Amino acid sequence: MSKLLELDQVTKTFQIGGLLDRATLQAVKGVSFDIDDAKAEIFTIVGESGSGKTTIAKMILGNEVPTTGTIRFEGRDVTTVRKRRDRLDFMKRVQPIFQNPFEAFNPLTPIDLFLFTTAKQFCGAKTRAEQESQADKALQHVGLSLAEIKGRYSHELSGGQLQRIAVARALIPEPKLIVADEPVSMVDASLRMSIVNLFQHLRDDLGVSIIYITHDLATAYYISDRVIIMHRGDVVEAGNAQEVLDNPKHEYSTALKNAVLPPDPERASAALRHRRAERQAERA
Amino acid sequence: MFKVLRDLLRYNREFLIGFILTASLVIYASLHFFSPYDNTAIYLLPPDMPPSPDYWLGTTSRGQDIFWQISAALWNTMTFGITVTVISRMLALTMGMISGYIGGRGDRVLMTINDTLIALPNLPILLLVYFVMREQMNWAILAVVTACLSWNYDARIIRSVALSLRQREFTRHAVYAGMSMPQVLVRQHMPYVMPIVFFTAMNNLIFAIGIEVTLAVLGFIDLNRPTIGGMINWANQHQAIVAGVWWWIAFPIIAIVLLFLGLFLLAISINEYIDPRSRLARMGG
Amino acid sequence: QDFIAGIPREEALIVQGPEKQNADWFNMWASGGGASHNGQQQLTADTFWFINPEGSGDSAWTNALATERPIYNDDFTQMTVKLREGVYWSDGVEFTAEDVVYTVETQMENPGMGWSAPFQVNVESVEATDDYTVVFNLKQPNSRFHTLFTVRWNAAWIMPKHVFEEVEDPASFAFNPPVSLSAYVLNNYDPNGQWTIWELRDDWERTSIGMTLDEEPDVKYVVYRTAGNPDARVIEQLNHNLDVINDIAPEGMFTIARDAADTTTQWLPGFPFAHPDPTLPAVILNTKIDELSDPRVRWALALMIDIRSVSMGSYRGAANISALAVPPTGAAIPDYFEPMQAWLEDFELDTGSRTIKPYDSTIAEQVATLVRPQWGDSLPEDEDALKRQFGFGWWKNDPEAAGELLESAGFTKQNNQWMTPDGEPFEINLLVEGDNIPTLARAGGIIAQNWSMQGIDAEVQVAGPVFGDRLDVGDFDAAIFWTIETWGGHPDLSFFLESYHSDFIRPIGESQPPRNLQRWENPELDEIIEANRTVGFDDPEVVELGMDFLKLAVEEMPMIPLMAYNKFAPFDTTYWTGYPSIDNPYSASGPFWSNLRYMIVQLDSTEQAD
Amino acid sequence: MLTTAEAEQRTGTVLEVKNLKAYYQMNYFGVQREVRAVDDITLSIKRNEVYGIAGESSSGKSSLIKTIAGAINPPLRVVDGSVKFDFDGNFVDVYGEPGSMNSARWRHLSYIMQGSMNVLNPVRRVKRSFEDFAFEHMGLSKAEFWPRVRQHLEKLGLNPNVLEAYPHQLSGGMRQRLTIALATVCEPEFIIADEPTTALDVLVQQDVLGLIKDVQERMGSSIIFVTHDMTVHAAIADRIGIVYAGRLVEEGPSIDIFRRPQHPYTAHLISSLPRLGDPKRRQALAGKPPNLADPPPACRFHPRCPLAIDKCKTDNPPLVARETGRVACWRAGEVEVS
Amino acid sequence: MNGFVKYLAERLFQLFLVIFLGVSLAFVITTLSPVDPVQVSLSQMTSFGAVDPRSVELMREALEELYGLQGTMLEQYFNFWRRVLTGDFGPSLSAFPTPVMTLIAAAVPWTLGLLGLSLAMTWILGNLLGALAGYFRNNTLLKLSGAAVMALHPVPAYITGLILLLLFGYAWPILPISGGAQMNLQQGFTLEYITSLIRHGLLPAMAMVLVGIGSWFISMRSLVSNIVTDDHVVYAELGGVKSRKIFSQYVARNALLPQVTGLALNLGHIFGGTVIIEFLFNYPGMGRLLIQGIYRGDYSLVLGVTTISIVAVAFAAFVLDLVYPLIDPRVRLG
Ligand SMILES: Nc1ncnc2c1ncn2[C@@H]1O[C@H](COP(=O)(O)OP(=O)(O)OP(=O)(O)O)[C@@H](O)[C@H]1O
Ligand SMILES: Nc1ncnc2c1ncn2[C@@H]1O[C@H](COP(=O)(O)OP(=O)(O)OP(=O)(O)O)[C@@H](O)[C@H]1O
Ligand SMILES: [Mg+2]
Ligand SMILES: [Mg+2]
Repeated sequence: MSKLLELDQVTKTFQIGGLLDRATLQAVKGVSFDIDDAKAEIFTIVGESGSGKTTIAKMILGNEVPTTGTIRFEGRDVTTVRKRRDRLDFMKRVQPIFQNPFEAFNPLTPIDLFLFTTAKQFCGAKTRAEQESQADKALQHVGLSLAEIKGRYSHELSGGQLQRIAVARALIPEPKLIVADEPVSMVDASLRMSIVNLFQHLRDDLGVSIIYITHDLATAYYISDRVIIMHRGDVVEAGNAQEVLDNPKHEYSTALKNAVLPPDPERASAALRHRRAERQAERA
Repeated sequence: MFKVLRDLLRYNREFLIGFILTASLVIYASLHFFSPYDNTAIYLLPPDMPPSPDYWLGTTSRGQDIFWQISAALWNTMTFGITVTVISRMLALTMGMISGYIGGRGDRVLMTINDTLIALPNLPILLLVYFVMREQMNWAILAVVTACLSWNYDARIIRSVALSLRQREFTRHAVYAGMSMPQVLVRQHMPYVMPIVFFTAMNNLIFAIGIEVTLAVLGFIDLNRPTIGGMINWANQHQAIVAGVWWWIAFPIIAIVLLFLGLFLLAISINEYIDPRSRLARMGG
Repeated sequence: QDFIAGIPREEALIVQGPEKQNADWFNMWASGGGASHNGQQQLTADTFWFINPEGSGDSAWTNALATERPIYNDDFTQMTVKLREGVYWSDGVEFTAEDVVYTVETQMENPGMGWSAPFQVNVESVEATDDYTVVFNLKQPNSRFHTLFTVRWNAAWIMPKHVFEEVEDPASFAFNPPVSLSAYVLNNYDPNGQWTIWELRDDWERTSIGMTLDEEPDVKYVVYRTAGNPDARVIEQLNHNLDVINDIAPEGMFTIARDAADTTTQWLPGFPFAHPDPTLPAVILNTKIDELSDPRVRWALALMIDIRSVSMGSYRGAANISALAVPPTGAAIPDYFEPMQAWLEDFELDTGSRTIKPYDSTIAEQVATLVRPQWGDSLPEDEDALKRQFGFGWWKNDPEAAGELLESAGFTKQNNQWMTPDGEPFEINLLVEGDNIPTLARAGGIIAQNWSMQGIDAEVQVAGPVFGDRLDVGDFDAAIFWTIETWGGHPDLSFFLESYHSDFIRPIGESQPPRNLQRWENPELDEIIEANRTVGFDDPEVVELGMDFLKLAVEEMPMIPLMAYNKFAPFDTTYWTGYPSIDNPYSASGPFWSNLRYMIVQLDSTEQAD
Repeated sequence: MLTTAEAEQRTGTVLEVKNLKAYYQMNYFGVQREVRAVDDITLSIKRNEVYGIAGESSSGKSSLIKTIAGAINPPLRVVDGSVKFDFDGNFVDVYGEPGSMNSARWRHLSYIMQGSMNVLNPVRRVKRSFEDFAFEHMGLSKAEFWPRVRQHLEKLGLNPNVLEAYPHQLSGGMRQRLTIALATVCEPEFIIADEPTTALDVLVQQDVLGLIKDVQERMGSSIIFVTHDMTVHAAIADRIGIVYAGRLVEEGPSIDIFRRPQHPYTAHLISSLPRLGDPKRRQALAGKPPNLADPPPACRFHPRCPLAIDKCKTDNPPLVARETGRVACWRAGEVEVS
Repeated sequence: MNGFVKYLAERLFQLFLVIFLGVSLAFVITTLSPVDPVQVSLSQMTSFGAVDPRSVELMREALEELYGLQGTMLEQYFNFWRRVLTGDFGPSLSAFPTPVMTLIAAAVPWTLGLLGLSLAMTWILGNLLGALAGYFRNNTLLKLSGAAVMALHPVPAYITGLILLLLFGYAWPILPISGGAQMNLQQGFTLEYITSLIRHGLLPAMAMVLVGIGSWFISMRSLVSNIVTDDHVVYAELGGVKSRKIFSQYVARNALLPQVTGLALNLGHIFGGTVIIEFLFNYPGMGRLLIQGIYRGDYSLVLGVTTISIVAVAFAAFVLDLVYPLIDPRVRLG
């Protein structure tokens, strides 16, 4: 079975520090995983802040070059994709979704520009009409229509709509893989659901694989097929999402799971009290 | 476009004042096409006449009507200044945005060129170029050279904004939407740097006029073309200030101060109009 | 606080000076060292003779280090000079003929030193037959050899042998502090070259100038200082911080005359105030350019000029107009201008269709009429005096005749635009220097306007620093500059005339040696020059040859003489009086002239008068 | 510092918000807009109480809290209503006389802004910020002040060494915690916090919440805070107010809000929360969020409300008191939690 | 390689590249100048005297040899670099044979002293006023001074200087209008000399400040008005931080950072940008020297001054980049 995406012992080291005190920081330490070509899945990366999640996403997208190890997309090392034509080819198959829907669209340009250029560049839609039909088709997938958003600016739309449009845009080239880095962290509970539901729809109905990066274990549990848990650059646990989250093995994964507050006042405040007591004890 | 102008005029007092000032100066300057006297002709009128109903702004020691002289001078100086400004803004904009956007090695190369030009002392280079070109040197070439010497600092400012824009999510998004570099720069980044462009344009205009005057004072100027610098040069040759012919210097200066203020008001109010923040607020972002 | 630290204002004469970049350098004989006017040459250098550019006849000639005029042998191959006894260098060493011999020989051995070239060209050998006699043996006959040692502005100054023979390379020796051969000696200077202070020698009597004085000069210190642009100079004089200034615009002069009449004086008591230098600004026509090679065209250009407007435009009427190719000053007035009036009046010009008499001798009155409304009472009524101030006459403004001349030269007029015989529009670029010589730039503006009103495509070009170069290589159509300078105090024209010989003419593109920048070539001219070489300096025939030249220049019109180079050089009388003026022209009237020393020792302090 | 017993004794109302209306009134080049971000809100907060505000994105939560904090700048203007504090007899009428707020700031009232990771001056060391913000208000000598600050940081589990750092040298979580330390060092009676935990990972988030709770309990302060993360409300809020389109639509003890929501919007909000271990499909709210510049008439929720009846489209339901709280809905009580 | 060392190496390389390119460019332009120094010297020597054309020819040859102007441009170019590397710009052609270095050395203290100081003053005043005006938007006094600065801004330097000269040199003559210090005063650290320096420096300094203040003012004001809406400023206001402190430490300080860069890059104006002022007040600085050099075709001098100017500016930018992390803690090198 061929692989859609393969990460093979990928590490990334950054130079940090000021004028005189320099150091290196291993943001990602030998991460390996792969996603299958045949069966679309939602692959979730969770982990603490600064554990290297975004860095991995950037490396997959070709925005950062791994220090060691290789990342292959459909068998080709992504670092070798440099020429504009190749990049376009690559981007046709791999598309990102960004964290903040309000930031992802330039507030000063109409939203549809993003859709139309995507259609033009990746699907060879030359005329405005072709572009419009492509865009509309993609928008239908996310429950919107072009008529609703044509000529509008990002502030004229809600966060949920924007995030859906972002997804729709990513769908226009009919990619195999979508890399979504914290796509829901900035939005309210209801919007959050609408987006993760959409992901499920993409996977099930369109066969798009999704790398879903998040802090929110609840949604991770809710939609993912597989999950890896990261801690300080290392993958500490990996496997079927529900299995891992139901039954974490690694110390950190357990801590993470326990830190998730339940949506119920009594249990939540109890959990918090417990945590505080623990911390107090630690400090003492 | 027309609507924008109307809105600005109607709702922004600064724009209105700036517009009136600038427009009247432009009209005044274009009046020189209908001047009753030949602009380069001298001793047609009694010299050294103070402002009076006959000669509104007085006459020069060369027997020229200052009102009409300024009219032509303003036109030429404005043409020069605006040419410089437009060319140098275009240079600054492209270089700054490209440099900031591509980053890395390309940025370093461009900034090295930029720094080299910054390090060159303007005036001596201009004078030298002036000598080298000699007859071929006309105001248009002078404008180009001046422009080449005056875009670099502003390019740096634009670059720093471009550098931060490069990190914005929408830039990356645009790249993944398949936009090419020019598209990203023009469609995505330009609206953010335009205020800087307008703003620096003012200083640049002043700089250009200053260069023109400086060259004139040092005597490097085409005496046949009335300009503000040229008027100062002539006034200077006639020791106008010491001789008490103050109106020969004062009125051209007032004219450029007014021109500057007018353009400045226009720039800040247009800036307010196109500034991302206020624009967002207006649109309701 | 004293204006100058440590120096009482009332003992010092403050003179406008130049900016001297290499302030530590006092070697006037090295390349680039001489011809400066920071006072060293004016106050400490000395040589055989001086000619006062303002004087005429014998009164203009001064024997300085020499006791008498040059003594030539019959064929002008040897010149003997008798030197004064009892002249001492400021360091106490006596000046002798050995110094002279050393001066000449050293410079001949060191190419690049100031007078090296002329010595090499002329001098076969030089010897001191005794301490006070020098004999020059020349390579070829030269009746004007003595002019190398005759100061109008500058000349071969004598070097102190006892100082220079000690140093290895006289060309790279700074000569600091300088030893003086005249009445003043260096007191102090600014390392930035902005001022130099000279003080009266204790043994001032042991100098050529000191010997002629009856009493000690009042001026103890002479301060040469830079004082910025013309406006600043005017202000400094109004503030009594600058006694002698120069090169201000007419308007600046008028301001001083208006605001500070009580504390200033100048060459002329009233309008036009100016002092005419023996220099002749003219419209130089590049005779090697096809269109301008025809005298008819050059005459046409002259007749298109309205000289009154030029006078008004350049000097506000304060110009001293000249139709002759010699500056209307000093000896030229009695020797040339007055005698030649009749000839000028009768001069006839063939326009091709008729003959006209272009001379107009009423110009002085016409200009006076123009300026009388402003300066009325200060203008003389007397016609002679007027002529001396405003000029004897000029050419009538006669566009009609000019047109006829052009047509006869093959030009045609189409739509009010003159076309050359080749069918091109007749274009003239009139080159002016610009800021350093502003009055002439102003004149250029008017003349170009005169021409364009008559249908010539004329434009003024300001050349600035490249003015000299462009004149030199002939890169101009017409230019306003002087190619004629004279002694002023002597009718001999060899000062410039020698260089007009056709032997020296270079093609356009190559450097033309100074003076004949119009590259005027004429067999008759060569004859005059050659004749002049063989007559003695003081021979009356000199004046006749001079007149021949002037007539030829009128007929040929290689340059269109405009006027004397009038300079406005007001003096402040707050501390000093007794300045030279037209009524008492005992010395030149400007801070640059080397014979300014004769003025300085004559000045009276106002303090003592009280 | 108060003892726990004393702290618990503090009762009575600290904050009274009455009929507060705060609009963004804009007039740019002829485009006039009025965004009714806070539309007739009345609420009060007692001493020692933690009050959470929840609601959709852009429903006006930040605006409300800014208005309460007296931190409004044009174009946001208070159109009507009042905000009054009572700090142990120190009455402050925020929109009464101008400047009345100044004396209370930081000493009695502190504010943790949205995006508070970025509120520290990037070019000053952290300790300078403490000095600038707190030194003046605490009336201590330098010698007493720094130990107090260090002590405070330690109590909050922060290493006092961070005082020497520049903000950019610290992680986001660290900065967030520092801002909280900064906001509480003067032991104010009232703390206003806007999204204090957004963008933190769950572990850090828990710590920060613990911290806030610590401070609140130790000092007996009242807190009003905003977040769209319902689990945070569950963890620390005593009472919760639900804002929809600029209006308070429901308010009540947190237990009631979660277990027995009265308003359909609240009910939806609660039911859409995914739970770990429960993969049941959850629905998002249909329809578009209302445009506050042109809100729907009457009940603003009616276009999206599954229970909407005709009355909802014509009459605005008042916020009426129920047994435990208040709700503004014609069909309150008919709501069921799925 | 250690990141900092690498950065330093790269930055140094860039520094030398900038200097190399700049100086080469200046060399080319200068050598193309049609002003012929030999010609200038010759006309200076011959303009007032009787001259024999034969001797002029002779003199011309001698001078060309003396000035070392023979050889192709390329040879001269290499020669030039060889000399520059040893810190020697050769003899000045207009003040032959004084070395260019001596001339520059005489002018530099004045330039650095007065012109450097007034540049600093301009910068401080412009920024201070700009920052105040940007922060305290409603203060009438600041509004007025802002208007005054704005109105002065477009007035050409020459005019500003001339008006000052007339005001304080003539109408109310309290200040000297020419030169760098009182004439004939012993240079040294005496009260008298320093007072004299200050008195003489006052007018040109004032002129320069008035001329230069505008652009700093305008840019600072706009920087500040952007910064006041930044979170940390808003927060400090909410935190009841005293407004003086907010102004100085939260607003002005942050807005100043780009202006520091501006200052470093403006150093070049010391050499040449102030020509007009030096010209007017007859001040013995570098700008004057430069103009003289240009007028007289003194390549050596022009190149000397330009080279120093280029080196100074490039070096200032370099040093600034290195120390920038000290001013702005956010910046990391490498
Ligand atoms: N360009 C960079 N230079 C230096 N360090 C970097 C760079 N990018 C990331 N890092 C560091 O690498 C580590 C991993 O960062 P990354 O953004 O991948 O974390 P993350 O898991 O996405 O965290 P978060 O949940 O906060 O988004 C962090 O410590 C970060 O500070
Ligand atoms: N400066 C402003 N000018 C104009 N309108 C604004 C401004 N700030 C906010 N708004 C509008 O006011 C409304 C309420 O915004 P607010 O920030 O209070 O919402 P919020 O509930 O805090 O949202 P979030 O959950 O995204 O923080 C929004 O519609 C917003 O568009
Ligand atoms: Mg991340
Ligand atoms: Mg908010």
